[in-house]
Amino acid sequence: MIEVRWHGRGGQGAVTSVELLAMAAIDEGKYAQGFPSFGPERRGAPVEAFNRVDSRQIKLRSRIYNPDVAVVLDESLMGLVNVAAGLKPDGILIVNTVRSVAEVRKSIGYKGKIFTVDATGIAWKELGVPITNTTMLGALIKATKVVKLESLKGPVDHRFGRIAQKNLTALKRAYDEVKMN
Amino acid sequence: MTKPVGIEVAVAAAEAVALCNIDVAAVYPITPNTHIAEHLSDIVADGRLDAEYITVESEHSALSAVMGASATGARTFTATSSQGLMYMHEVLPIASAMRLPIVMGLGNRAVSGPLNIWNDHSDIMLQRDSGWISIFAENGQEAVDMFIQAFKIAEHPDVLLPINVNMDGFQLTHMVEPIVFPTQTQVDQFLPSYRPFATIHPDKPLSMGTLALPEIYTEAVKARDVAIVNSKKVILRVWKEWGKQFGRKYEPVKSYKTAGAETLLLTMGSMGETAEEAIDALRKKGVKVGHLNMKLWRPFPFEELSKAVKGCKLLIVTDRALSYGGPGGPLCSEVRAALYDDPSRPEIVNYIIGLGGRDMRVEDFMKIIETAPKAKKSGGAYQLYGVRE
Amino acid sequence: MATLNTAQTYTTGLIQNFDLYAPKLVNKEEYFCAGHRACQGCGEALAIRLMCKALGKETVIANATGCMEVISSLYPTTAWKLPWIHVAFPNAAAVGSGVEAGLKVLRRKGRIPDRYVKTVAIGGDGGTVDIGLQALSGAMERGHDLLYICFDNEAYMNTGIQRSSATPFGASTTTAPAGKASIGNKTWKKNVPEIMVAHNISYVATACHSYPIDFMNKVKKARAIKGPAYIHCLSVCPTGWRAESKDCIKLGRLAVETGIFPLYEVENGKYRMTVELPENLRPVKDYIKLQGRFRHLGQVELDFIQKRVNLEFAKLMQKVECLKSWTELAKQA
Amino acid sequence: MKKQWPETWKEYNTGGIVFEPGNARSFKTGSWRSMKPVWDNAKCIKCGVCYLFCPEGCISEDKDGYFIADMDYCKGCGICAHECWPCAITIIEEG
Repeated sequence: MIEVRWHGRGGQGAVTSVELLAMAAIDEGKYAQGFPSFGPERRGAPVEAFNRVDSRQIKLRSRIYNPDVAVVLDESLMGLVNVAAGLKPDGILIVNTVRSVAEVRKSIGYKGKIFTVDATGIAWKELGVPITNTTMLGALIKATKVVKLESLKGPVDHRFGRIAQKNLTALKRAYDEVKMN
Repeated sequence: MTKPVGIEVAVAAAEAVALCNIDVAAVYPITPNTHIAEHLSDIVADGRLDAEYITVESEHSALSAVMGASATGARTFTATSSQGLMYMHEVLPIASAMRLPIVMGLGNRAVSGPLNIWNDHSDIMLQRDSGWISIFAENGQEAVDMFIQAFKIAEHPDVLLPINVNMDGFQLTHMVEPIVFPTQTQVDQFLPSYRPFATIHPDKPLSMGTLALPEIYTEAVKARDVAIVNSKKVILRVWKEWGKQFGRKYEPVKSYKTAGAETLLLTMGSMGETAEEAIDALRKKGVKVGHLNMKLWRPFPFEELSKAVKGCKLLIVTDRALSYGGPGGPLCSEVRAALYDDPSRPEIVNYIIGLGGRDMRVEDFMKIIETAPKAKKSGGAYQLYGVRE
Repeated sequence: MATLNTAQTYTTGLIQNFDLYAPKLVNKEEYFCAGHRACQGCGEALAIRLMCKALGKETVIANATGCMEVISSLYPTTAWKLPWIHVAFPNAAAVGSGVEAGLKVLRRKGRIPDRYVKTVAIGGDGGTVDIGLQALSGAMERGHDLLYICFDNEAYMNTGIQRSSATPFGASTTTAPAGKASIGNKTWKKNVPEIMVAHNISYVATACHSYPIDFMNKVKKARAIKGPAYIHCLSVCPTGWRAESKDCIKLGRLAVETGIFPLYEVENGKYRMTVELPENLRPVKDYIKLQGRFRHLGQVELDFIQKRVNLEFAKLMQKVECLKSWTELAKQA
Repeated sequence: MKKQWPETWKEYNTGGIVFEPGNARSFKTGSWRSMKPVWDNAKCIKCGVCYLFCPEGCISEDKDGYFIADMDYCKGCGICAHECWPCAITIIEEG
């Protein structure tokens, strides 16, 4: 089972990310959960959202304390919350940033794998807005192989309708451009 | 059978209600049931369901409006949580007294104060004695199935009672998970169209909601009690039929790894599956422990519970609500009362868990099972698990 | 032995509005039957009876808890010949909303006969202007095809004459009693018809059973509106007002003639007096002296009431004279 | 004599519904009366004001157009007598 924790700010669409990932995994015949942090956070506030993906039925309904993967939609959160808290030592941290992996590692001190991608840049270019939730899904898929890239097409179409293609383009670019160390 | 789709449970619940082709819905927004209200209104707005959706100004009016609609012979639905259910309270027992087969979705949530929007069962427990049939979903699939079953149960001529389908707020309502939807044809086959026994219409004028003097009130109470007690037969029949048609089994008390179990853990609602992970872990260690999950709360499944606990020595009852100054959690109180006359009854301990969204991990259930034998067993003892002293 | 031979010495020219032989023309069918257990001389029961005649057979009634519900529906009997539903005290308007929605959708889906049935919600003053105000506001705002009629007897009579927000200034009630330190109820009656006008509904009227033809005409007019409508019917309660049963009709008439409860209707924002009153209103004293609930009032309070009644009446007349109907306004705008 | 109450809970109608509209007529409120109205048809102008104002709805027109009260229900409130223009109705003590 893979457990993912998403870090974003209220309004950045972290909840949409977990929905899309869960839907894609379920479409592949896997078992998955996607859920928000059940809080009263409003636009701008740091929020979390979660995924569990497994090949067998998931019976856990408790929170996720030790994720395998942490995804940071908004780099400015890194000074505010410990995005690596509880992250498994051999886990994966994926950050939306223009900084290099080495710089990120230095600032956060996390020993596991770190991936970086300029998701904001991609989102500005492809979507015209700095909303990085779908873009970061591309980076996550590349980093984890939790679902196939093409499995996102159905959920993204369903969710975004006429702007689905733009989102898929951004997602694919992040998939291609994500850097690892 | 269609393949599972990833969908938020509250949204799936609204889809299930729409599959039942309801005529009138009245829902007032409240966290965490709001997504049912939103999605149902979407379905009506998109023209996928021909229904009147009344955007009422309060939960009191929500239930009142569906009662009025139900009296005309319409198939009706409402949904709420916590304070909303409390606000409806006045009307709840009237709906059952008037024998209106309304289906209500409950996204269970703690009750103020202090204000808390997260999950426990305080809201429904405070409405326990309203004369409604009450069933609890353990996961999203059960929630979807139960909504469809609910209409069939409530509208059965031998029942004619309102019913609430309980699903844990957030833990279920806000969870995207795999759900298998029956097709419209399957639902239409399973659920006959509603044939009301009496309707409010000038063609046959009648008076509904009459006053009962002391000379008749007791008889009115008895009639309703008999109706809800007898509803169990219909519930069991409907569940059996569901199992046959859809392959998913429903029982008033679900047993998990109970064979040879000396200790049983009883839960209600969505924590059951997490608890089962604890059971699996302990069974691997050789601990003789099993799990029971109550799906039918009203009418209380006396026989099924009695049968399910047969042979066990220790019964750990977990409650998601507390009766202040009383004998503990309402579930445990009733379990104790139900088993009191059974000479071979197990020892019973009561843990109040998961209040107001307090998380319960597999380790927590393991800890409860491991420490329960040392816990005080008699005299209405209970403890609030995890409380900081 | 003869008592109480009562010529109509108190009426003025106003009574000419009452068509002498009109009673002969009203619907003879009784939909609210004898055998109900209202007090002797109950104005509210009379008003209900008249309402039913005006509404006719194709009607469903949703009734709030209160005197009329209690006296009419003791199981296993009912005084109602119209289909009738009672649920609780604060929610007649909400129940009515649901009945209306149910009838509408079932007719659309062909599950009930394809003809129009009117939904009418009724309640007393407590069930309307106090505990039921929220449900009423919601139902009117949502635009249901619902007629709401408030039968206002100016206190919680069912529970024993407690003060409501419809209780008039100076009335002694069991929760706002007159005493050495109190003149009784200290607030002016809440103007709920005006609150209903503010909901932008196309028909609002005040009425009183003492003007039965006027009342029934208003009910018929409101019934014909395919949308929300509101009628506020002053209903004399001889028991609660500490008056004689026989004076029931007379008291209603005096409430109107003194300007305390003027009869008017508001159609699409246009105010119209349906019972014209002379410029010099009858002194309020004529009305007040007949009722035990005002017995304790002195000249100071009477003067205060007279002044306030004059003011309220002037406010109303200003609306009658100045306000144009919305249709007219729309043409100008 | 018709039973006033159902004997057992089984006879209590589902939901407490009363299926016979207007069956409150079985309850005779005439016993509440201590005074009763008497019509003097010589004075009656057949206007029907008494009929219209009766809270019980127990006054009806006879075949000659005069009005009579059904004494099974008349509670003796006196409204009819008080409102009768030509003073054709008198209220007298019962008995």
